[in-house]
Amino acid sequence: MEHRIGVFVCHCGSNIAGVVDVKRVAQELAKYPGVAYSTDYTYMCSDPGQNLVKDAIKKHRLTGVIVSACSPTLHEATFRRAGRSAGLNPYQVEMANIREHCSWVHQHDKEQATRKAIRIIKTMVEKVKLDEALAPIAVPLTKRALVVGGGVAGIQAALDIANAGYEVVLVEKSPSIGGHMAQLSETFPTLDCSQCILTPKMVEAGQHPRIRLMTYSEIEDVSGYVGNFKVKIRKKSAYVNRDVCTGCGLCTQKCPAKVESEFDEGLAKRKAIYTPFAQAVPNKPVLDAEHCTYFKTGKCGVCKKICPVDAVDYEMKDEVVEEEVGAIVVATGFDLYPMAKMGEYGGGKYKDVVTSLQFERILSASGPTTGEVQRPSDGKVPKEVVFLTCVGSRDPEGHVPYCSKVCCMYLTKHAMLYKHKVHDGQAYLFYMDVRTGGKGYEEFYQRASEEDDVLYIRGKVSKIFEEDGKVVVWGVDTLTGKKIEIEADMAVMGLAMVPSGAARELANKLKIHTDEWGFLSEAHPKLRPVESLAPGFFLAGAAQGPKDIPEAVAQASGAASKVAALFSEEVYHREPAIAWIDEDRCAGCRICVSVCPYDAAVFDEDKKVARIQEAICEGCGACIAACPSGTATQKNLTDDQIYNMVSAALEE
Amino acid sequence: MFEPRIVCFFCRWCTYAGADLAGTSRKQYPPNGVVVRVNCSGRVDPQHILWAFREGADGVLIGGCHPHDCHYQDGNYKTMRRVALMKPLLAQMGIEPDRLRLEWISAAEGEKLVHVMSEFVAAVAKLGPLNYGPIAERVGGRREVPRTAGTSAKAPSAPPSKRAAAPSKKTVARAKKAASRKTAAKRAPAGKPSRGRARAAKPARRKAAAPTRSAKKTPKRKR
Amino acid sequence: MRLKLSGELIKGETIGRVESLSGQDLGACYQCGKCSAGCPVVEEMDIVPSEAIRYLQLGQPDIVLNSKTIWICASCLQCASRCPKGVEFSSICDALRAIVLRKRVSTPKVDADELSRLMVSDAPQMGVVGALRKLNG
Amino acid sequence: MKIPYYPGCTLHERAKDFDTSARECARALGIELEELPIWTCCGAVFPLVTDSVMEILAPVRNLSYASRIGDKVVTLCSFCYHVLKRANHVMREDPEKREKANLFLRADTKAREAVESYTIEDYVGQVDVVHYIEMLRDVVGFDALGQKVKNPLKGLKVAPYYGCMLLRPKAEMKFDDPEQPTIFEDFLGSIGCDVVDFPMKTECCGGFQIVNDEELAVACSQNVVTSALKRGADVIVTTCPLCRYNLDKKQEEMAERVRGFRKIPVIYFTQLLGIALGLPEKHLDFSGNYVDPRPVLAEKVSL
Repeated sequence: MEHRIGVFVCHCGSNIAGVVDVKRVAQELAKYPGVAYSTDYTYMCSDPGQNLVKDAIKKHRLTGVIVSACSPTLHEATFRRAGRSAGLNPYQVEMANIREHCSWVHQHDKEQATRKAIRIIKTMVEKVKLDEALAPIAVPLTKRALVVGGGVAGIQAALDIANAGYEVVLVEKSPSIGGHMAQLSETFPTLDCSQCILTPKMVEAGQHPRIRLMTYSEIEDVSGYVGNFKVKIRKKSAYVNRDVCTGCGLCTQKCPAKVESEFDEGLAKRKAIYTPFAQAVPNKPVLDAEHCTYFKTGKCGVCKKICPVDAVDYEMKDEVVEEEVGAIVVATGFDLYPMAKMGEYGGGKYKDVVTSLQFERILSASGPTTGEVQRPSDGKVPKEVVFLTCVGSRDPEGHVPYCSKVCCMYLTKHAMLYKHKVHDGQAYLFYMDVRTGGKGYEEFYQRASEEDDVLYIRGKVSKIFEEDGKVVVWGVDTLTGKKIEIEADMAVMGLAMVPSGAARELANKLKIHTDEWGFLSEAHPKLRPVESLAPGFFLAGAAQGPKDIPEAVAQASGAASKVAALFSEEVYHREPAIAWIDEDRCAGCRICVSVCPYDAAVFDEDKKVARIQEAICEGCGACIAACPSGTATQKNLTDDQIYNMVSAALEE
Repeated sequence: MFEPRIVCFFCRWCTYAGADLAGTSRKQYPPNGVVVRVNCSGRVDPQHILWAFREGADGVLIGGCHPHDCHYQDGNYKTMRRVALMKPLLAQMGIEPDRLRLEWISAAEGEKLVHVMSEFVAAVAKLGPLNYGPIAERVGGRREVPRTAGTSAKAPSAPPSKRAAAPSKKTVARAKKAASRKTAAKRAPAGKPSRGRARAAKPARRKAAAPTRSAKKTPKRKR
Repeated sequence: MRLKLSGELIKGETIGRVESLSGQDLGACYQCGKCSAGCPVVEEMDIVPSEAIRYLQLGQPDIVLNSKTIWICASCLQCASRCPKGVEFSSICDALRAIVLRKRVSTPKVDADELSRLMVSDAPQMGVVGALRKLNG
Repeated sequence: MKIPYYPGCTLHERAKDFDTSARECARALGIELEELPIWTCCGAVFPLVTDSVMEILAPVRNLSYASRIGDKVVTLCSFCYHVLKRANHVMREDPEKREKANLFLRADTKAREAVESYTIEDYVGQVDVVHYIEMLRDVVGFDALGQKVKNPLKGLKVAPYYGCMLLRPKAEMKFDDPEQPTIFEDFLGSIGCDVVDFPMKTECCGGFQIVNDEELAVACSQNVVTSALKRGADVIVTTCPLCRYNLDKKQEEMAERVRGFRKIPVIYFTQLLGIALGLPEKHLDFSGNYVDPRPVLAEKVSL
């Protein structure tokens, strides 16, 4: 094929022309094989400049265009649009960077700069010669999103996506949305009541016409790719027809079985047929068959008998439904590091050594003590309470190495709230560093020691044990170098945040990456913090790493806006300059499969060859460099193009 | 004075952008290198490097993202291993290994780019022109039309896909395979190709021995 | 009380010796003090374990070598067992004692007269052997 | 069944009662503890400095002797168990020290020649070091042990004291959870005792510091004893002669230090096992106890 390349050398005012002899460059290039037209112009990016390109394409029937100007990051898109409007495939328009990479950095040697500019342009001419006409890969788009996890991050993401006009399926494994935030008493640093600010959001999510709430449900399987996921969701049998149920609560009242309440962190009982808490959304009960007298013994059946609308159905089975979605937001949240692993603090065997979430329930007005601070063992008001930070966190040797980020703040809040309720009490807070990075956080911390007389002790606690009805704490004050012994009434553990138990399993099902602790990995730690590396998956909340409520909400909104941006097009367009494998030449060694960071290279078991999944490939080129037979190649950056570019770069 | 010719393979996300930054900050460096932009330094094939030397490059500079910052997760680690394997191969061929350099230059490191570029040009200049003729004899490749200044209208030499006597294809293939093997070996069980990849090249948990004091240290008994 | 610091002191020879003899990385200690908090004999120590490590980090080995602390440690390993960073103060203590004892200048910690009294009494052999090995070198 | 047995010096001398009761209990359970034909002191403490080779030769030599008659060696004393197990760990994990230690072993022919059918074989950690209580759990089985109890100890409140050496360091000892161990409790439960959980069960008794700084060690021991008493224990059991000495004999000093100090017997776990198995008192030998356990034992269970 005859190459008819057009070269347009930009003066960029004097930015280029002041150093590079643009006339000479244009003349030199005119002589280069395959160049059909070469000229220079003051400002290529101006309208007349762009028209110059458009006219030349038509007039000289150009097969490729090189605009020799600034960095492609600035105007590649501009000139590709111009090319397209003149009937040239946009992927046959390339930029030669003779400003940032030449005139600006070689200002003192005009001759060398001019020669380098010529080499740079020739290099790009060689590239464009073999550039094929490409079209962005259009992937059909199902404009529905799945949000996994109904904590504050999941709720926020679902609301934002729904308010942007798209349908959302919100899946939550427990009977109600709300997550851990629903359990909290008050929130730092403003001390507003957690439920007061969360409940309206829960209700909004529950009633939103575009949000389909699926509580008591779990993700069974996910297949497909961005824009086209098929998700199997297991709706666990609630043994209550929740469409019929009016939520009157009679069944719960009459149920004789008592079970430790998950919502109250084991500090109170719930029934076998229950709604987890008063403001639950949906506010309809589920029946916990494992603890139900009827299921255990075949006798009872009180709930069925009493139900005025006959909603209780002991025959109900799990149901698996399939949903089609285009994007998935994973917001599976966190769990506390298990207390059982903290042997030196009793490993959970001392009732008055409580977890931070238990203490939230103790402080909460809706909690088992209606907000009275009472210790679990005997209900006495504790007069000396010890708070421990870094329980499991920052402990690479025995537990987790990372900082859980929120414990300093919520323990400070705990100590403060405790003092607000027990004025004559003493709060001790053991810390290694008080980390208060956040708006208003440092002030909050200072208030705790100044106004609420919380005693901060710098050092770690080595042992906690019960003696004579007291919780004895052996700590240290490293500032004085003294071992500290406190005979406390109660101790609160700021346990590390770990990804929720289900999250790791789910990540495996979704085939998205996690770090070694099970937190979901973001696509880029700085620049793509709410996306997974796998296209179509977005991350929100503590599933991605320990974070507090504002951060989780911000991340959720970020993820939602990513989803909305994805859905804003009719189809999903992907960069077409991706890898491609010639089936006829592939030896089936599968090296490409092993090096692909996205699992885009797959092995076709029938044909015994590797294949690149267009919808997934990001075009990094790892498979191409690794392919031993040279079969894998990159569209518009083939090995041949690179060879020719290298040769041209070395021309003199 | 000898002006070496350098081919630079820069990844578009970090080093290419770093070079852009050097430009916008008007930093000055020698004009010896021409950049070939690749998506990822992991796209750079040993054959590209050898081709550059064959075509008259006196030095090859590869620029990639810093460890942990690869836009594509771990392409830079692949490059790191390839370059490590390339160096002895170059030495065997009679090409000074220092003519090949890999640098991590982020998009924010315009200053570093200038420094690396200047320093590399000086280092290659000191090595002198790469005399590829005898090497071509030895490895079975042959330099085609000798290029002289002013004959720029010449079409580039035959693309390597057609080349009969490329830089010892076998040798290259070996290096390539070795690099891939190494990459493949890093991934643990075959059934789970992608898990934990980001970790594969993570530095060891305990900090590496500090130069002064720890040099005397015996390894920690626990391990 | 004032300590004058310098890179030379911090990288000092004795510090290096403590690290190599104990096999511990002093830099790994982030001074949480859990070792001191759980030490059963800390009451009799003039400087607590975490402080001892701190002095070593600050390049002041003499303060620690001359302390009572290193002779008080009973090698119960509680500090090492609970250290979040895997630093074994018990090993550092052994190293510090070794540095003192190998100079062979100080008088033995357990004196012979005392020993004979114990031998005729009913102390288990292991206690006597243990004390002699740990404290007299 | 014969199992190689390393008694260690203290059990041959001051803790003869521990040795005798252990052997008699084993016999009653159908196990013969076969004492190593030759053995030496293990060195009592494990060296924590990195350049120690000489200090591990004694335990390695004993392990090498054991390797000649079996693939495991049972021991009782916590210190012996600790030192043998950690020396074994070094021989398995540290090639440099293994090589050096074997150079010494090869030179050490004289003692070996005294033993019949001696062959030179490098010691590379072939032997597993097993604690007697692990033997009860893994060879006899706690359930089977329960079946053999003739004299159930129901009503006897026993506080199990672990001390330090069995549990720490966790990675090398692999004996039990260093913070919340349960093997003792499981054992005591199987022979019918009421187990008293007390928070000081893994705290130090003062150890060898009793020789250097008696007051310090007594304070440590007193902390342990007091804690067990507060929890209502009738008797403390231990597996270490030094712990026994510090906790039992030093109650004399504790009584001087604290007005109204109540004494509590401290016995070896094998003595208690003997009672459960219905062994005659002479096999259990309570003569070495400072606080005589017989009154409380007689009161709570039949002796």
